[in-house]
Order: sequence, then C-alpha cells, then structure tokens
Amino acid sequence: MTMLSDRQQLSYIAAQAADARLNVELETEGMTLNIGPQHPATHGTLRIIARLDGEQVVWAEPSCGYMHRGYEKLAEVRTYPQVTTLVNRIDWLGSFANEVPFILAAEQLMEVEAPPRAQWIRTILFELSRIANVSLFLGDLGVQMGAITPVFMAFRDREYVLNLIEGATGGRFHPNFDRIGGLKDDLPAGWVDETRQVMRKLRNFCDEIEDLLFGNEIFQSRMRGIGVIPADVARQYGLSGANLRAAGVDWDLRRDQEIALAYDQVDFKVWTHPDGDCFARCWVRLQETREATKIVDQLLDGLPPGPIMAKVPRIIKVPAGEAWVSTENPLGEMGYYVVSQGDLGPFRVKIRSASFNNISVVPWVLRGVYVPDIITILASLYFILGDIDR
Amino acid sequence: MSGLASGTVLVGVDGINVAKNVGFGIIAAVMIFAALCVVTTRNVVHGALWLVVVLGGVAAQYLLAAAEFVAISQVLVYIGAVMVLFLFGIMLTRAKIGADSDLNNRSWALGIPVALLLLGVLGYVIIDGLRDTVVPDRGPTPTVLLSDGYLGPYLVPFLAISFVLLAAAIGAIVIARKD
Amino acid sequence: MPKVPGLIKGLGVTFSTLMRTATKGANTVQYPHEKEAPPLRARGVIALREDNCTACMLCARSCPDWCIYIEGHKQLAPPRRAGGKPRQVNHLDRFDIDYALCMYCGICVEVCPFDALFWSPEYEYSEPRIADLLHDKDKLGEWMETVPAAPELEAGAEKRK
Amino acid sequence: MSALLAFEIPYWGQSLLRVLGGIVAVLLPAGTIVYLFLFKMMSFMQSRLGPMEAGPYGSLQLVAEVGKWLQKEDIAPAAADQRIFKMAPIIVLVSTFLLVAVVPFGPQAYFTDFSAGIFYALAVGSVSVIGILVAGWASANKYSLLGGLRAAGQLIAYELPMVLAVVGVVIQAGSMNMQQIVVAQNTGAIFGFEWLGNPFVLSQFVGFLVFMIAVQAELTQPPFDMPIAESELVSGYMTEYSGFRFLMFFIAEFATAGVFALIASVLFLGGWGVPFIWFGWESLSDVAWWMNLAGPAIMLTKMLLLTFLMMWVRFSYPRFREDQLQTFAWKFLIPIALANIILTAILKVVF
Amino acid sequence: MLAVNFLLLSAVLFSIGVYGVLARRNAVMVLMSVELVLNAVVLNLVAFAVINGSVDGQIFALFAIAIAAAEVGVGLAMVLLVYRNRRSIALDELSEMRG
Amino acid sequence: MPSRSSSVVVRLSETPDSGETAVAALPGDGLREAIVDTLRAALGEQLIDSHLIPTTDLWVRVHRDAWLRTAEVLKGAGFDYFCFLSAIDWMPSPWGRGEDDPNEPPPERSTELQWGYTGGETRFQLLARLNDVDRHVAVTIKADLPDDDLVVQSWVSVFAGANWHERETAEMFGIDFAGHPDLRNMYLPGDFEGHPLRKDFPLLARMVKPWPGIVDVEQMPTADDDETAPGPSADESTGDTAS
Repeated sequence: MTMLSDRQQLSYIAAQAADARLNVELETEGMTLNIGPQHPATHGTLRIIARLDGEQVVWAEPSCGYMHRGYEKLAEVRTYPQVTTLVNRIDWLGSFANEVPFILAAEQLMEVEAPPRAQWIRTILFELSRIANVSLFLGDLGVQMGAITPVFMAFRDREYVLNLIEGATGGRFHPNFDRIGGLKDDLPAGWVDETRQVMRKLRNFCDEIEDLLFGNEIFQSRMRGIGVIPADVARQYGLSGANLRAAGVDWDLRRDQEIALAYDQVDFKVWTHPDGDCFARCWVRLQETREATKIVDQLLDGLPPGPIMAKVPRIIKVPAGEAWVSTENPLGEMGYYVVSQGDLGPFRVKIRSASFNNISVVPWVLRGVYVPDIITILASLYFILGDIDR
Repeated sequence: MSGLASGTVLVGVDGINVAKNVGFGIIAAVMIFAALCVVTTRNVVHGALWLVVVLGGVAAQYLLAAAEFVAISQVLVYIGAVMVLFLFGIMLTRAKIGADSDLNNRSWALGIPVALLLLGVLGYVIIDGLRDTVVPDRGPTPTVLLSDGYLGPYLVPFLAISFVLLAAAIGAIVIARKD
Repeated sequence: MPKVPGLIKGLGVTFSTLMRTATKGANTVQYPHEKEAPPLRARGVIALREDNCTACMLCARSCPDWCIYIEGHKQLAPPRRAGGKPRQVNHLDRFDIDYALCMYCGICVEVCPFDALFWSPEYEYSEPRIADLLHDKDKLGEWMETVPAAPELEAGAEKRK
Repeated sequence: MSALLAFEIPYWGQSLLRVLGGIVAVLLPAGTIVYLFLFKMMSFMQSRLGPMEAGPYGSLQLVAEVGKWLQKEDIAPAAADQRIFKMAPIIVLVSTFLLVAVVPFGPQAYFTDFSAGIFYALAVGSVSVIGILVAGWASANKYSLLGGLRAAGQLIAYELPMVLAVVGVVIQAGSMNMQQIVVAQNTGAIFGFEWLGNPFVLSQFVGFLVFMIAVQAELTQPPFDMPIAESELVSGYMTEYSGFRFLMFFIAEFATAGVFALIASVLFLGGWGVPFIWFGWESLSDVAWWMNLAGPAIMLTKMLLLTFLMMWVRFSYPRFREDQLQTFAWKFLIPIALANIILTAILKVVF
Repeated sequence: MLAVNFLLLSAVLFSIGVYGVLARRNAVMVLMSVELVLNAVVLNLVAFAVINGSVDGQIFALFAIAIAAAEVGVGLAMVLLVYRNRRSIALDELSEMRG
Repeated sequence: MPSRSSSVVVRLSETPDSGETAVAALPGDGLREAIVDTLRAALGEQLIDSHLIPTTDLWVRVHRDAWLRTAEVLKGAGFDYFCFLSAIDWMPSPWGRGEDDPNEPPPERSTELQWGYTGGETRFQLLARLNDVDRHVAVTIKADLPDDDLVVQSWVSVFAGANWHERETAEMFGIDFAGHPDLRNMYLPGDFEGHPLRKDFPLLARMVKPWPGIVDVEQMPTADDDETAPGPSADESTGDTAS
C-alpha cells in the first residue's frame, strides 16, 4: 500500500497555514458564516462561526453549550444507580458504553468485581453499542457528503442491533442495564443465535458501505488529504478513538489497559492508518465496526455460565476514595473521575467525554480549509452533541 | 423562426406587415423603458435585470428581422453568459439589497443634454437618409450561409476573434487572480 | 485482476438493493397497518398492581427525576384469619406517574419490594396534551393486562430468586 | 405548419393547443419522474417502500404534495428584495417551458420547427442561471447567496461541455434541426447494416457520456449538487423559498430533468423513431401518420430510460467539492469533448 | 416595415447608453451602459444586413457579440481587482494613479 | 476522474501496517514509582504528596506555582497525551441532595472539608490527567488553590488541548488561568452569574420542585379525607385508625 508521506502532510499543513496568513495579511473583508446551531451538517446544535475569505476559512471556532445539561452537577444530587440512567444520555447513540466506565469506577472503589458471565455480557453489549453507533456514523457520512442512500442502509441495519439491545436490556436507546456488581438481568433465550445472524448482516452492511461509499472515487477525492491531523497534534489535544488511531497512534484502551471486561479473552486487531486525514478516520471506523462484529462473535462462542451479579448490599454506599476508569467508547476515550465520600451518591464526577476533546481540535484543523471541507472534517471527526456538552 | 417570420399574418395595403410592426412597436417600447431603467435605477442588481430585458428585446428584434442564428447567439452569449457574469461580479462586490444612493457621479446631469443632442443628430441623419427604405420580408437566414461566411471570406477575422477571445479569457484570469 | 471502479460498484449496490426490495419486500413496516411486536422486556409503560402497593414510597424516593407522586394513609384491613386482629395497612390514595418526565430507567420497578410495578411493552399512549401524560393509578392499573411473562433465559444463566 | 390533427383549426386554436401541449409535455414527465424515481425508486434503493397511503401504492402522493405546497403561506424574508425574490422561480420555470418547445415528438408532432433547434435549446437552457442567481441574491441569506454563486459558476462551466458534446452530433447529422437529427439517426447505417439504423449513442458514445454528465451538473443533481448541498448550504438558493414558489423550483428541477432526457433521446437514442425499425421511409414527409401517436410514447419510454440512469447516479453518489467540480469540467470533460469533435470531424471527412 | 424603425430604436438605445456611461459612478453600471451602446450598434448591423439582403452584417454582428463577451470578461475582472484592493468600485475615486 | 494530486490510493482490501507489535506488558509499580521520582527530582519541594495504587493509578499533588512546570516535566517524560483538566470543590454541599422537606428548616450539615487521595489544604483543587500512550500509564495531577487567589498558570502553551478544558473549568469553578488566550464562557451565556459546579451553587431544578417523596405516609388523613377518598377499597376498610 501507499501512504501520504510525512513531507506531503507537512506541506499540506504549511500550505493551509500560509493561505490563512496571506488572507489575514491582505485584510480582505471576510464574510462571517454561521454554521449552526441549527444547520443540517452539525447533527445536533453545534455552531461553527467561520470567517471566510471567498470560500476559504480564515478562522473558525465552534461554539457549544446549546445542549449543556450539567450532568456533573446533576450527578452530585443523585445516587449511584440514578447516575447510571443519566450517563446513558451523554452519547445517546452508544449509550450502553457510557454506563460501563462509571459502573467500573464505582466497582473499583467498592472493590467488587462482576462475575465473568456479567463481564462477558457487558463486553458484548459494549461492542453492540459501538456497532450501533458507528454504523450510523458510516451512513451519516454519506449524507454529509451528499449521498442519500447510505444513511438509510445504516438505519436499516442499526435497527437490528437496537432490537438486540432492546431484547436484552429493555431499552433501545437508554438501556440502564449495568449495575454495580453485575447486570440487571441475564440474556433472554434465543438472543445468542439472533445476535450471530445480526453480526453477519452487519458485516454485509460494512461491505455495502465500502462499495458504495469508501470505494467511490468521488468520496475518496473529497476525503483524502483533507483535514490532516498529525499524531503529535492529536496527542496534544487529547484526541481519542478512531481519530487518534487514524493519525497512526496505536492506542486502544480495550487492549492497552487491564479492565474488568472480557477483551483479554478475545483476539482482535487494533486498526490504525498512517495518514491522519478524513479518509483515514472514516476508514478506521469502518474497520472497527467489522472488528467489533468479530469480537461479538468470539464472545458469544465462549460465553461462560454462572451468575451475573456479585454480592453487593441492597443499598449501595460506595466507600470514600477516588477512581478513574475510562474505556474505549465508540467515540473515543470516555472516562469518569469519581470522587466518593462514603455517601449514597458520588461527591464529584468529572466526565471526560471523547467528543469534547475531539472537537477542541476543530479551530486548529479548520484553519485554511474550504467551506465544503468544513463539513467533511466535522463529519469525519464524528461527534455527538451530548457528548461534547454533557 | 418560421412561425413568426413566415406565418399567416395580417398584411397591410402596401405590403407592410402590420402584425410585425405592432410586435416591433411593443418590443421597442419595452426595450426603451427597460434601457431607461438600466441607467436610472438605484440598485445595481435591478439594473442588471433590466439590462436582461433589453438584451432579450434585442434578440426578439433579431427574430423579427429574420436573423435567427444571431438571435439565438444573442440569448446564449448575452443572457446566458454575459449577464450571468455581470450578476456574478455584482454579487462578488457585495451588492446591497435596497436603494444605493451613490450610483451616479456628481455631474450626472450633464449626460442628459449630451445624450439628447446625440439622439437628435442621429435621428435627423437616419430619418433624412433612410426615410423610405423598407425592410424586405425575407425568410429566415439559413445558417449555412453564415457558416460559409465564417469559413470562407471571413476566415482570418474569425481566427483573429478567436485569439482575442482566448487572450481575453487568459487576461481576465490573470487580472482577477489573487496571487 | 482489473479493479472494478468504485463508481460502478456503488451503482451495483444500490441496484441490488432495489431488486431485493422489489422482490423480497422492504425492511420497513407500514406502521398503522402492521406493527412490530416489541420484545418482552421492552420498557414501554409502567403498570401498577394496586393491591400489592403499600405506599412505601421506595419508588418515589429512587426515581431520578421525581416523576412519581404517591399519597396514602393508614387504615385497618380485615384480619387474614377469622377472629384475628385487624391489620394495619397503608392505603394508596394517589399513585401518579408523569410520563412527560419519566426517563424510562426502570429503577422504580426494580426497587419495588412488593412486586407492585411492572414493565409493559405497550407504547401507544401518546397524547396531544402534555398534561394527559400524567397517568393515575386507574390508568396504570389498566396496563396490567398487557404485562407479559418474563422471558426464558439463555442457556448458562443462573436462575435468580 | 404542424398539422397534428387532420382537420383545419384556426391560428389561435393552434397556439392554444401548443401551449397546452407544452404544459403537458413539461408536467407529465416531471410528475412521472417524481413518482417513479424520486418516490419509488429511491425508496426501493433504500429498502423502503416510499409513500403508500395516498392512492394505490401512493400514486396520488404527488397530488397531495402539490396541494400541500399550494396552500402554504407565501413567505419572503423581510430583508429580501421582494419583487426579484418572487420573480426568480418564474424565470427558472419559464426556461424549462422554452426548452420543450423544440423537442419533436413525431414527424408532425412538434411545437415549433427551428432550423437551429438544438442551438436554441442550449441557449434558452442557460436562461435559468439568471433565475437561480437572483434567487440566491434576493433571499438576503448568506447560504442562498453562496448557493446561487455556486450554481451560476457550475451551470456556466458545464454548459460548455454540453455544447461541445452536441457539436459532435451536429457534425454527424449535418444539421442543427432536431427533426433532421432524428431522421439522420434512423436512416443511418453502421457498416452497411441499414436495418439497424444509427442511434448516435453508438457512434457518439463519448459525446453521450459527456452530455449526460453535463446534464447531471446542469440539473444540480448529485454528484454535482453543491449549489443546494444540504449539509453545506442548507438548501442553497432555495433556502428561503416556501409554498408554491418552492414548488416552482421543484417542478423546474424535475421537469428540466425530463426535458433534458427528451433532448438526449432525440440526440442520441433516435428520438421518436422505433428502435431498430424504420420501415424504409426515405424522408420526413414519408413517415406514416401513426408515428405522430406512437412517437410521444416512444419518446416517453426513452426519456424514462435516461432519467432512470440520471436518478440512479443521483441516489448512489456523494457530491464533489466545488473546486473539484470546476477541475472536472475544465480539465476532463472539455478536453474529451473537444477530442471527440475533432475525431468526429475527421471521420466525417474521411467517410 | 420601415428600416427607420430599427435604426431609430438603435439610436435611442445608443443615446441612453451614452447617458449611462457619462452619468454612472459605479463601474459595473458603466459597463452595463457600454453593453447598451454595443447592442445598439449590433442591432444596426443586423438591420442593415437584412435591408441589403446580405449575411455579412450578421456575421459581423456575431463577431461583435463575441468581442462584447470578451470585453465584459476583462472589464469585470478589472472591477473585481479594484474592488479587492480598494473596497469600492466608484470610478471617480480611482483618479489617483498610485496604487 | 481527477484525483487530488497529493492523495494516494490505499487499497481497501489491504491494511496499513499497524505494527503487529505484541501488546506491551502492563506496567507495574516500578514504572509508576519512577515517574514520581522523576517528578521529585524536577520539582523538589513543590511535589507535595503522591498516592499510588499498584498497577492501577497514580496521583500526585504539586504546589500551584509548579503547575505549569509539572506539565512540562511530564511532557518531557513521555506524557504527551492530554486527557482532561478540571477541578474539585471540596466543600460539602450546603444543599444536600435536594431532598429536604421545604416546610422544615434545613438540617444541620457538616461543613468540614474532607479531602481525597493525596490530601489537600484548600477548598478548590485543580485536577488534571496526562497519559503516556506508549507505556500505557497515566498520572493524575492535583494542585491546591487558595480561596482568595484562584489563579493558576495556563497549560495552553504546553498542551494546546487544555484550552477548552481551562475555559470550562474557569466557567464552572471561577478559576482564572493566567496566560490563557481566550477565557470566554463555553456553555453558559456571557453574562451568567455564578459558577455552577461550586458546591454552594444551588441546583435550581431541585429547588423549585419539592421532592415528591416528602409526602409522608405517616401524614394522617382527617375525616374529610376519608369522605373524599376515592376507590372501592375505601369501602372494604373497616375504618380509619387514628394513631
């Protein structure tokens, strides 16, 4: 395979910066374009204020907060089980994945560990929510690029995954299935077989998207070499997930940390891409979706029997202490810094959401690009508004 | 256009085509009104749109004069390209919506006598010289004649024009480029 | 091997989807005419078995957004056995759930120690007026008919209580 | 003149019939395209059924939609240039109606018979640019203005390859008259196989491709829909339009698609001629009268075939970026079209 | 149809165009007035071509149209350049020679 | 189809080489202790305290004057991945969980500050976390800020990504970051008063609506209530008890 050389990347960045500088120096009267808060491309209520020179962005700054719900404050007046239902709503497309790190942090403080079966089911549901989340991203990518069909395919196949999640947890979007010490319930009969079938469908969906979108020359010409984020910038801004791996940084919390999930039991590949451009980010996500279906298949094969709940008191009081647990969520690293003072609820919860960091790089990366590329870059960075504003 | 040029139309006593004259009169009146609007309007985009009306009227007059090819070229070049270019330029230079107060220069009133004088002289010459000339009612000009003209006696001017166009295109790009 | 251009492949994908939909039918459901059955565990609406409720307030306390309103008073119930002493029970005067506020988290169903609250997969209860989404105990009691039995568990599961 | 019917009708009656015919010839394809492709084919390509409630299989959905649009309030933004804002969609729609005027549907079934028919079509097709441009400007909206500017740039850029693609056909047919082009195709011969005729799609395949790509761009359809790119410019120049003025843009979009497909089928697919059969007619006056009735049906079929292609691409492809679009036109399509012209001219002289 | 009709119309257009060129301050408006003048001339060309029954006038009309297109292209490019550098396209502000 | 000159096609069937390196061994104590040692060497007295949970996590508390220096030192030591930056208000909330009876005076609550790992001295404590992506290790950094001088040096010069986190912290806790380029509000309107994540900032949603659980079961019905009590169950009852 071939890749963008470092020199090409650097020259692209330098050219972008030089263009932007030139425009500032010429003091051309720019047009200020307000993208959002109700713009179709911002899937949510993100607002991008961009000063343009012609169609080129001189300066851009996202303005968030249109969806700030103050979960860190809300969590302070709620008990641990109640917080679980709140954090569901942070990244609403992969909501089960939001519960897991919080519950794990609480478990770490209580020094309990969920039984193996619960860990496996947690991992399965975690990966299912990743598939549900990222498959919608893959379809939405098409809409951002002007192709209407992929999003319907994404909705079609995501529906199967949501049905699975609903069948197991009872909630399509907000499962609230995780409990400190285990899970609320075991899987219903027939769920495993159904999941295997759905995973086949999802792999087929990935192939379709690859043919329809990723293989399309127009798509590639719009994605390649656009919005390059080099590895050191990605690290400085704390980019995570596919955005980081697309910059060539081989870091995946599923593999790289010891955590009470069943990832050490399965064999999977962490996909990276050396380019760091929009295409790399999307491509890594596509591969990760495929990889996730394989992880689910492996986990289903080895699902251990046993209880799904460890012994925990009925009324949960978490001992005093501090814990940080983060997991590799669909959007990237999602972590909770939980401070407990031995109460029914947490004393302070710092929610480190992936999108907040991912989007904070936007002013850097948008400098000097063209208006259509704003959309490409935003789409490829992939954010959920709830995940930025929390 | 065969329908307009050779259709069943009212024919006047002296062979003058009444319907054609009426059509000419209406179109001419619209054109003159529109042309006056072009030079008096206070909004640049409105001016451009009035100019479109004038140019469309010119094309219609060409049809009346049975110059079919020229008429279509007029539409294609003027309305399809030149006017779009004008609107483009106007919008790129941030045309305001609403009236613009300083479209005229300070000595605009001087233009009126000059124009009237010119009109008087031209009108006198035309009426004096061509009072009785009648435009013969010929069918539409075959396009073949035009193309034979281009590739025959006028080949050199044709090539010259082509070079001028090319040079203009390059020049326009060079002038308008930023760097 | 000569590579098929992505442009052509993309056309192939849409065309095959077109043919599949034309021959095998669409993936969508024509909603008001046909309905998909939600899974047994689906959290559609909360049903109340009023007899079991002791107005212990546990659900109202554990609700994250305070959408359950309970009022009750104590009264004497007839004795279980003839000749016994009359029992003192909590009588439920009011049990409202405001579905305009409810987050469908299910904590109330889970914490109920007397099996008075159940999930029903019923979902068609939208209202034109938001105030009508406050279901009182009679309405919540009506949902009891739609509560399904808990589903069988997958192999390897341990039976709980 | 075009005596569509055997008996004599007065001059004003003929004009009225022509206008009515023109309206039918514009609206009927537009309606068919919208229902068949926008509602049904797109839905099927996305594994869904599309509208199903209004009429059998949703066949009356379009009527319902038009009714909905017509009863909506005619809103213009307060800052807009009201008169121009309201005029713009009419300009666009008029351009479509002017286009259909030269399309022949049969040996005598046409509206006008221009000697430079195809040249006329290309000329009036460019008028819609002005409507789009002023629509974008008059809306007093930055997205609209950007959309209008993009649309104008795009339409001008793709007019050129379109004209150049047509030139190949004109050289081969030896006429700019649409009827003559039809006859030339149906009486033509490929390597002596006279019964096959010579639809120019075979000999002018490159021209056909360039023409269809340019048509796609002229219609601002994906992959060339930057002027109305939803994810970038909301709806471009249409952003502020609502009610029946939006409906006019909508009709103009699909009617123009239909009319361009009609023109393409005249230029490349043999027009109203039955494919591969010409019954040995020598010239236009020989053609049997029933072709006037069969012709429109054949044209409609060919139009549907071409619009199917256009819509298929539309629903499958992502869009270009603005600069890529210009690059594509100037560095790829125009050179190819020029090469095609030169090749055609050489072959025309040689054979 | 009298030839005078065409010629008088073109004379009127010509005069209006001249007035526009003299009175307008906005560069684009001046260019538009120039277009009026040019069209008046081309109308004359065509009219004389028809009167004399030769196609030469039409051929030159087409030449003139092509030249007009070129002229507008260059003219607008200059206007854009001026606008970019000076934020204004008022002609009377362009009197100074320094850039 | 023209493609951008700078772009080169990666065939989709192939994968860019992600480096088939074996999973790095998870670090143990020695690694984290070495980090503390590095910090101590660089900061000396200004490293106030550290806390280490073996194989899990590492906390250090530094003097606030060394806040920026800590970031530089850690970045030099391989911690070049910026995870987050925030703060903690250690004051116990004067509002409780919002479940008080609105009719009663609020109950007595402890106002004693109780610090977590690595202790503390003041109410506000900065909190930040840096990762070493290659060694799979992270460190949480804390620094105390005195109430009367909530200023600290900004990290933006070291980690550009700290920009938004500092803006958020400034807005939520009222902490000033010296040297930050643009300390505007992120979420709240510009003229918003107060700092929402401070414990003494009341959560209005809980203030305006009384807790439904407050309606006490023990509240005894009167005779009027009995008459108005709906439902057939009232008939079955043998009578109200007055207790």
